[in-house]
Amino acid sequence: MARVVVDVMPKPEILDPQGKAVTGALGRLGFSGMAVRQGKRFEIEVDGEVTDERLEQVRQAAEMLLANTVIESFDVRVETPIEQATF
Amino acid sequence: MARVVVDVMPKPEILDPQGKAVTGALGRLGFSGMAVRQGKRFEIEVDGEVTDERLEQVRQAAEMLLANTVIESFDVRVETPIEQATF
Amino acid sequence: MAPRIGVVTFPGSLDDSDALRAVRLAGAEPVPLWHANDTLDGVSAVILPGGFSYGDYLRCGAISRFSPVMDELIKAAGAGMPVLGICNGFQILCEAHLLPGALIRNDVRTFVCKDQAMRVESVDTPWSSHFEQGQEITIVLKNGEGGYVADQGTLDRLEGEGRVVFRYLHGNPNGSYRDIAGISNERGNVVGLMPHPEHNVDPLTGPSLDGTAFFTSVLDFLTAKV
Amino acid sequence: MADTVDNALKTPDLGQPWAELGLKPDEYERIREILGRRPTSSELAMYSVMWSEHCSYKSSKVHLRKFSELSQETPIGKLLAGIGENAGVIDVGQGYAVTFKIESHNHPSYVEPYQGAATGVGGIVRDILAMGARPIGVMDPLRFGPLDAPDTARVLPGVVAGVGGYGNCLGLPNIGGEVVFDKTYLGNPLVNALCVGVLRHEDLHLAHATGAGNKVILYGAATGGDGIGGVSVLASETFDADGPAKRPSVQVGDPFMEKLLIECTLEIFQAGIVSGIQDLGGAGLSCATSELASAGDGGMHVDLDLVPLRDSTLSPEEILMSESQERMMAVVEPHNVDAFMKICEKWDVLATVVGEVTDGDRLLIDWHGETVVDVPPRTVAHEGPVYNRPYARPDWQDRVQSDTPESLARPSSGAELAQTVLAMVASPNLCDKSWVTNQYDRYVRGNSVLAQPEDAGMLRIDEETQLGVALATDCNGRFAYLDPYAGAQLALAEAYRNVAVSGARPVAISDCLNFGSPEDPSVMWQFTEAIRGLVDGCKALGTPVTGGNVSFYNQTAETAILPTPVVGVLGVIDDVTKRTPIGFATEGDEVWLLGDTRDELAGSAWAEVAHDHLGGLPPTVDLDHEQRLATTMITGAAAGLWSSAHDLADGGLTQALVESSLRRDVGVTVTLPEGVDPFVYLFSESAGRVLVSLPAGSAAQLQELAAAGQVTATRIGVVGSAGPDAVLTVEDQFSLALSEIRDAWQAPIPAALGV
Ligand SMILES: Nc1ncnc2c1ncn2[C@@H]1O[C@H](COP(=O)(O)OP(=O)(O)O)[C@@H](O)[C@H]1O
Ligand SMILES: [Mg+2]
Repeated sequence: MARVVVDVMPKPEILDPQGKAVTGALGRLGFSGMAVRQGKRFEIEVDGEVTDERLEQVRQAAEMLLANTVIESFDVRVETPIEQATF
Repeated sequence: MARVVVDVMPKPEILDPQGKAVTGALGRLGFSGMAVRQGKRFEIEVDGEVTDERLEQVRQAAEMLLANTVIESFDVRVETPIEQATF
Repeated sequence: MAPRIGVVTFPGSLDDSDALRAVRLAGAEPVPLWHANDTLDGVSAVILPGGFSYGDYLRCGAISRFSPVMDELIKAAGAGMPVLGICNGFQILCEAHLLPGALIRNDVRTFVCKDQAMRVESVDTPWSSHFEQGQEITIVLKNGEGGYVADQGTLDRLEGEGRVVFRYLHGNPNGSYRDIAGISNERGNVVGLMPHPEHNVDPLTGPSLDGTAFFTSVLDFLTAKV
Repeated sequence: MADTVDNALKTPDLGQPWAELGLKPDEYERIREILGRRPTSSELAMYSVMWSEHCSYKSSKVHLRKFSELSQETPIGKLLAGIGENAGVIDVGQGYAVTFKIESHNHPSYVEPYQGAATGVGGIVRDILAMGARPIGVMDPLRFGPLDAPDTARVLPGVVAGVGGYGNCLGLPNIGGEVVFDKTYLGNPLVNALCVGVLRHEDLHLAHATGAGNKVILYGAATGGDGIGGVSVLASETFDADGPAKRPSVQVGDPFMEKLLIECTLEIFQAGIVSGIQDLGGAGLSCATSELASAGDGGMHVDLDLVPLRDSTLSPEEILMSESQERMMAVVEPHNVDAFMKICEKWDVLATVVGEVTDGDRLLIDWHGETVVDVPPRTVAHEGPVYNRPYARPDWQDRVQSDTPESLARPSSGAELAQTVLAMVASPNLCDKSWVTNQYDRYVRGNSVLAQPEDAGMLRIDEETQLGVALATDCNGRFAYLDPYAGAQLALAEAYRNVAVSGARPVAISDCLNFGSPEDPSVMWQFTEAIRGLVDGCKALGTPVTGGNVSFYNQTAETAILPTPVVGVLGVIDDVTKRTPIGFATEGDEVWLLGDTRDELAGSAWAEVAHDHLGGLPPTVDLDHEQRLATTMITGAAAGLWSSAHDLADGGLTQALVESSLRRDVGVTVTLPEGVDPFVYLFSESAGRVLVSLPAGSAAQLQELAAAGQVTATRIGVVGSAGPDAVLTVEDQFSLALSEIRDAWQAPIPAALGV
């Protein structure tokens, strides 16, 4: 079983109220000079091996469902299992 | 200016209703054998250079604000600028 | 015979019974439709009601948009059938690309339930013809993701073609671009808006009766056609 | 390897972690006695959780019994189900019945405010659903630490978002609640949730498993390791070192799943294919299986291997104790199983036959082909330990009661009174709560006739006949601190009055008793006094207690919360179009005050805001008067007499005037009666009072009604003009622009939460 990650981010020209709020909150907490945009991360456990074909399927799934390409862009990549719960 | 990415995921033992719903929808759309967990991705533009100290700050910010460590784990890393809008 | 107007129930639809009631009070025949059936049951107009279909998980409307009934709806809308998307229904219509743009999280980042003032900007749709151009109305607004966004080109085109149907007044409740509360497609038969006209048809339970005209408008449209 | 019954017989002396599971030595001994051997670890898990305070009510049982001894008759008929069922059921006529209940989810909401509150709503909704009712509304009495405390900024927004996030997604209108601040709630926020549901008489379902051979079906979400932090001691006993260690104590709610569960369950009821049903809440499968079996006429056999799991590493102990949300258990006759499954399929709800009802009287649970539980179910579900905990009136009670507010400096001039009004409306407990309530959908389902900020929430039940119900929840913990007996009665009286003021007849109550540690005799005394107060109160008012909830251990170190017996009163109204709203409506309407005003300022909002003072004796309660006042309000409403009516509570007359004025920005001019002390008249919190307005010329009708009810009625003013220039005037004292009052009233919560 392998893991494919799909990152979905709001397009730069689209309002990102959550990112804006987080940026503001960080400032108030004393973390200065950080500008945040907030998107989504999907971790997909894919049955079987991640062939090019399989990856193409994930790409299609992202295009069709995981991202709304009117307002979001996405990125698909295979991830070598990182450890969960790093902290 | 550099980009730090914070990935926040529901802890594995915690119910992820969103991921569950997405998994179901993918199945109905004919994308079989994919199990999805849904988390958040924060892209942080950090002013100045990303020193160890700066990274530690981001880590603190993640712990304090970006992740709810009761139910989520997170991961901080520096990203070499990828291209926006890959697709 | 009174025109038959369908209301689709998706898993997680909440205001379907209200929409059916509003249709009935307006004098049309309400027809419940089920998302998993690939038929519109011969209705002459369809309402996609409010709610949290599929829990609003992933993105509002993103999963419902692929329900079997939607294929039929997309065809019918293309052929000119009046379609109204209310709140979650509006989100579904955008996800299905029957309407341009998208709805994102409110800029206030909380769910907002309030009696919202808005202006009727277009009476040239089957869902708004009973209003006066420029009329100020009050309609219940309740959602967490009601911020309407689209690129500048799309917004300019919507404005230019008179397709902004409703606009918020006295303060923008959710960060919608250009205070947009509702829009239509090019032909005008498909209308989506965030506020809930179906909650404004009964003096006992709603803050106004301003929702009634949505349903009598379409009833007239359908009756005239027959 | 699981610990089987065989194994338990073979290893009678194996040490077991009963203490870590919260059992007392004698409790563990009793389990051994009941079973005639040591329990298996699965049995130990079941007993420990079912005998916990939360599930067994072991400290409160002896006192709660007094509720069951009350007459089970409401003013409009018999209870169809009372205490002991998931929720009480009241016949409201026309073939309809209504069920409602309050529960607490306090501790989880402190740990994880959003999910704690969300799952609190989810839990109470399933209780109502399990009675066969469609849930039709929720309410949320909430209590937090000081508004300006940093932790309140963490807890409050999370709790509110959780209540809204879950309830809104279920499509249940939120029709009222409370938001109260006090320093004792800082480490112990109270998140109580009420749900009300409606059913036809014939749809009433009780939780019992009858009929040998009937199938036991578990349906809804798959079972995960939620909320079983505690049993990990068992897991670590039975698993290798590398076995599952991490089990979340936090449960995450899936409101979408619950919405499906509701629609699916209602369709199942409609089809008439279920003979018993139970929701899974605290203690999960342990509770559902033992309670269903115990209430039935046979035994039950369950195969744990059939339980669908979210996490395949769960041990049988953990499966039994998991508190995964959004699950239900049904008992279904074999020939109905297919139909049952079909409906579940339609709603995309996972359903699995996990066992069956058996002859005999044992609850048998298997795992991997071996028996891990073999118990008499009653001993798990109903025959838990019962404590007669010591209680004693605290030695500080006299001191507190003799520290009366008489010596506190009082405003005397008109200017000082005006300043006091502004300070009061801008205090956390009296300020505008719409930052909270605007996050709740109060319109969904289209039957909300009244909702916050009205005195009571009111829901239409039948569109044709206009039959409806009204609900209010209340508790003034400050009063309960000064005198828990009177305080509980004041809570009851206030909720009762709020319902009557809306035009509905109060018929029954549910309560949520939030207290500190029962191991502290002072707290236990407060608790027993509160129950005594409620029992006597309910006797006087003729309203049975239909059910409720006890939450103990709301305590930070030595400091307990203010005793907080929250009371929810249900009322019935034949014609909801006759309901009375709180807002002044028409210029020129006469304004009257019903009831008597005494110098009663102990525990008042004024004493808190102006002097941070809490001492003395709370206002007197006169339940006979409350009943007559209620009749006056209901009769007046039915006759269409009132333009508006608003009960007087925290903040007294001024607060009521302010709220009635601000509702629709309509001014008012008040002329104080001859000879009264303006300050006392304006700020006293004497109970049993209502502010009404009525069309000019109907005074005679009011006076007749009041005379019949022996209720004092005093004309105190006239409704003023509406609009941006509206003013609230107390003649000879002060005049304040409503806009100025509104600004002060609206500011505090948004300001404190930085939004
Ligand atoms: N958490 C809450 N959720 C819903 N409604 C609330 C909440 N808190 C307060 N309210 C509503 O706000 C109004 C004012 O509350 P309160 O001052 O406690 O009323 P009263 O004193 O008349 O009981 C009531 O309608 C009440 O139901
Ligand atoms: Mg109150």
